[in-house]
Amino acid sequence: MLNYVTSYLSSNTTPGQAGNVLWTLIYILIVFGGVSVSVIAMNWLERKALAHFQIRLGPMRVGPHGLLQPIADAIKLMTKEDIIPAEADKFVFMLAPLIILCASFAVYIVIPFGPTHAITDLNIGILFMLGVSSLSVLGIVMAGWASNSHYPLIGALRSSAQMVSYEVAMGMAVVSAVLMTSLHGLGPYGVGVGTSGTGTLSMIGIVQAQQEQHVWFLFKFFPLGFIACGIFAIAMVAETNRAPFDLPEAESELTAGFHTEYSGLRWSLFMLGEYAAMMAVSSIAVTLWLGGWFRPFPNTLTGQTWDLVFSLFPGLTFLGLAAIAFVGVVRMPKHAYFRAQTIGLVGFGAVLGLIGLLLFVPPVRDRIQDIFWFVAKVAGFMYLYIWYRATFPRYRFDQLMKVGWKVLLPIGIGVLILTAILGVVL
Amino acid sequence: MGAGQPGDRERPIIMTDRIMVDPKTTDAKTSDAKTADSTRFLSHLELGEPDKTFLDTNELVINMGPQHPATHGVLRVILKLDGEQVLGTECVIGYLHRGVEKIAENRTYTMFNPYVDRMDYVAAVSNGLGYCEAVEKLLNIEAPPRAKYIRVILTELNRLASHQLWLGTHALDIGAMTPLFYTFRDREEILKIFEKYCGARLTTHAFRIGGCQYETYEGFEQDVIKFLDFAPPKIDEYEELLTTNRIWLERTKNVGVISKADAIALGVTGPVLRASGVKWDLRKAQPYAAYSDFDFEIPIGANGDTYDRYTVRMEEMRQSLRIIRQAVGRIPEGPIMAKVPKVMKPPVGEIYHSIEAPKGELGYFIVSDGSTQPYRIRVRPPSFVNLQALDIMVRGALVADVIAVIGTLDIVLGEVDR
Amino acid sequence: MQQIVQPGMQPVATTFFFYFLSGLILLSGVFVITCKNAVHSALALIFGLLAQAGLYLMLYAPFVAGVQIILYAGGIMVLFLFVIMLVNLERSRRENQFNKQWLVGLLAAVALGALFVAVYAKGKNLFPYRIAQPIETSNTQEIGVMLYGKYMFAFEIASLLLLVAIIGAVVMAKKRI
Amino acid sequence: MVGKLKGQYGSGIREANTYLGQNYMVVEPSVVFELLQILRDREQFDYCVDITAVHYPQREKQFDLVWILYSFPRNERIRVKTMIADGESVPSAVSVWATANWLEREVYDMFGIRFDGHPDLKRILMPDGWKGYPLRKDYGIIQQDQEWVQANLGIESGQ
Repeated sequence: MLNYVTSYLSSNTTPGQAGNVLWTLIYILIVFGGVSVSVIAMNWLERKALAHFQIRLGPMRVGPHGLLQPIADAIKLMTKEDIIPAEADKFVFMLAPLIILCASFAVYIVIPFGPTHAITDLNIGILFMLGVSSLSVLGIVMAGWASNSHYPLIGALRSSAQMVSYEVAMGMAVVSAVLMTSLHGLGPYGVGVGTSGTGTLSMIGIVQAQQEQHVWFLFKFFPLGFIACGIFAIAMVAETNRAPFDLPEAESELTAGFHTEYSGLRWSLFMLGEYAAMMAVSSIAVTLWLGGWFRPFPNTLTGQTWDLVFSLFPGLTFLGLAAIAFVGVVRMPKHAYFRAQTIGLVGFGAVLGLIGLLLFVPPVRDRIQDIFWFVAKVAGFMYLYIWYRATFPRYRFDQLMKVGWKVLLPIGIGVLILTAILGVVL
Repeated sequence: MGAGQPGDRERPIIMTDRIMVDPKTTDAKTSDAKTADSTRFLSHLELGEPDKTFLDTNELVINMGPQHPATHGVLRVILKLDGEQVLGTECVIGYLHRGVEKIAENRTYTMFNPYVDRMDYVAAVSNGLGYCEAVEKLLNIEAPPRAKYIRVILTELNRLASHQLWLGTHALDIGAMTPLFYTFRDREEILKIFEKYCGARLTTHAFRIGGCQYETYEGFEQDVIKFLDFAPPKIDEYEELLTTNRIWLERTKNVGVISKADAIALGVTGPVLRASGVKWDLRKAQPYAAYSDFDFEIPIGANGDTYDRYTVRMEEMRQSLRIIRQAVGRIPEGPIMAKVPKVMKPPVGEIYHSIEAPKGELGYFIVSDGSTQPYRIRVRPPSFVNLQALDIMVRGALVADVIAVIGTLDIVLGEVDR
Repeated sequence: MQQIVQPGMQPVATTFFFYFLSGLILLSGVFVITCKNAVHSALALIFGLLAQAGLYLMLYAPFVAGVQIILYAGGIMVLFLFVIMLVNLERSRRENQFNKQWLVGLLAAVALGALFVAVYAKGKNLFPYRIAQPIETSNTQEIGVMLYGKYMFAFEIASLLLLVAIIGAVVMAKKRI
Repeated sequence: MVGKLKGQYGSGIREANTYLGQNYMVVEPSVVFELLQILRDREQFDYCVDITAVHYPQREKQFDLVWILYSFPRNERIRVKTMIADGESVPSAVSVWATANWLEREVYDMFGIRFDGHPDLKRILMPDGWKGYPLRKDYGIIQQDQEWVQANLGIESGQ
């Protein structure tokens, strides 16, 4: 039995592939919990970052610097009255948020946080991801229809039309990345090394192809990979219904779009699903174009020293966060009223610092490094999401469709064809 | 409303009785002015048949408001849609009707003064200025020059505040959140000056008939000058966020176009009229207060679309700053109150006086019967008249454009409904 | 237990999943025809299609399963729902769902069942004892090679046909081109 | 200008005067529509600022109906006044200035003056079923349509 447990740890594959049910379950729990926690953290970060974009403070009252605000919100949402409109189709109404949640969480099955840190590695990983994420349209359509009200219906129609059309552009970008796995040419700028690889749809395979070719696909065939990544980055914002493509939820037009009639827990499931989907698509972008779990410059800055330097990053990051927390402690008003908050912030900083120190321990360091770089890259995309939201006005629906079909799709097809040509010629 | 209306599985939509669908064939008049044939332009929904195809869609009637985040208050717009395209609109107003004109008939001239602040509550100072000047005219007195300068400064500050509020909410309607907070931050500085001057921030009641009640506080000029240095970079900041933003351009260019002829026929005033290319501003055309002393430009637009109205208002903010800068440097010394009888009994007669409020021409028509109370006060509200242009501006546009156009008209429901 | 290193998912509880998925397909099939509300029928159909994708996975055909999810569940059925939601369901709900030809229906069902049984009994030898296990890892590549190699012509004709259908739909739906 | 118009209409224009520097003329209801049209077309009063009314219950012709016009080219304002009795109606100016639409509706809403040929004459600020015309002098300041309030708001009094 113990052997069964430890056998996986010494293997170099994902628990799903190893057929190790126990570790698969553990990984599922870790990923599910991790995603949920990151959604909470993301919620806080978004509110804080957005607030600072907008010269506000954001949440400040619940906990030091509002750190406990998401938890307070979660409790509020869970205890809120759950209203189902009398005219609604109750079964579909209740099913819709669950479908969205399932669809956005199922994508995490194939996301590789590291060469061994994935629930499983499907042979059709990227195809699976596209398919499952397209299922969330279903939840939105169901929610809009089941509410039996005008605004949700229009929101649902907009949303499904939007998601279906941007999926096409997204697919084109993804296909050009998949194509790159099998093309060993170097492109006009000669970045990376040429190897003869066979194409793969597996997420881990795609990252390994980037490793073999010594190049992030972002820089392969130089402008092409970049453009494809750009198309994906735009399409994924539209796909997750976020600003500036947040038409389904355009509050100034459709109050709250497809989830107008939802409240309490069900509404929070929508939000959970939305943020999980945001992180899922960002992870896919990272996997396809930004070298997945690899640290920056794995090929140019090689050698033991550099390995050590880069392996210190996770711990240093957490120590930095702890330092920020302690700066916050120092800047806290010295007043009895803030004592509890100050102590809380000290505790938070201490926890962060301890995690940071723990990350310096070599065995942990080596295991956690991949996950750290992966998450850091995803965090970059998440910051982009917030940035977009603070900066852009909202597109109008016809303009959105125009961008999707007349701009992104032709460019996507062009990039795909050029990639194929370059791959064959070079 | 035939069968197959989306979302209409169980019950009919309320308020369909208000829509009068008249299958009148719309004549293809290629005149520039949609209002030229007045029978075509009606406030109720007089609609031709939509283009028929065999995949015909049903029309959808949607009720926007009175509780809707983008209608700036309790405005209700009934939209008749074909898909997302607007076939026609009908505004239902009056939810905020308080009978201001009736109240006026039962108050003395002095007592009515604070009431006018409650009409356009984001530009209360302008309302007060218009009322005080109208009554002064009726009494045939004139405010002393010092009072006039103070009035100009405060009114222009208020214009700035009103435009900032407009910009924030308008941008928010179009989906840009951030400008709202920026404009509120800067509007706060203006409100601080108001508060220091008269104790109130929103409904200021700053002026009295015959001049001003309060002398400027110590440091008033410095505060205003400080604000004058503070504001221009902030206005640049708003422009940086929006003016060249591609999405903003797409959302506002050629949206809600109103031609010069239509604008005049519909009596639209203020920035909306100027954006259509009519260079008309009451401050220049019929100068009141001390406006003839100052040097400023009237910004105009060319196309009369939402973007032009945006640029016109942005430029107006700069021009306001220019006026304030000229005024604050040379506030004359002297009294701030003219000799006004304790009991105001204007001679029998009537007067119409109007000023350029931030939203357009704000007029007061006062009839006096020689008593202490006005016999009749009629307010000519700019928002009310401008709102009438909504229908002509949004026909054929999309739902999202309706939001943009309501925002760009800059209506305040307190003034529309009075 | 020795270390498992070779790639490829080891099947877990195959029989259970087979009957589970088959039951799900049958159940949703029944719901598709018995639900009074067309939207419910469509949802049931989607679940049936998803369960079918699961069966494809069990047959080591992940590519087909993925395509099934993307195209049928994610694409076609969403469009179906679109249309169903916009039509009036009132009338269809009031109508009697099944017409009165119980006898014919029953006969047809029995005949079909008998046919299945007969084919199974007669051709038992035709079925292989157990299916050949295709290599899961290269399944998708195999499909690609086949589509662009052996069946290139048929594939291209099919795509041409679809193109014609798309153009036809656009021409019919659009007022002005 | 007034002389010219007077020559055309003679007794139709009863009075043309200036008070506190503001021009106004009082005309007969019968010629008012024609006059408004001529003012717009020939005298370039292209902008109808306001339409309003004043109620004088003691007079035989109870209402003063006032059009305030402005001319962009001349930068000049003029008030056209006419007196009508209760129940009398005047032709609508919607075909002259589109803006008259809501303004006339408001006059109808507040005074009960009907405009002939108005495309959609109904209440604008008050609720549709309201009884009484609030800005008439015989309408008290706290008076309200009890029936409507009870039926639609479900309360005894809105005050």
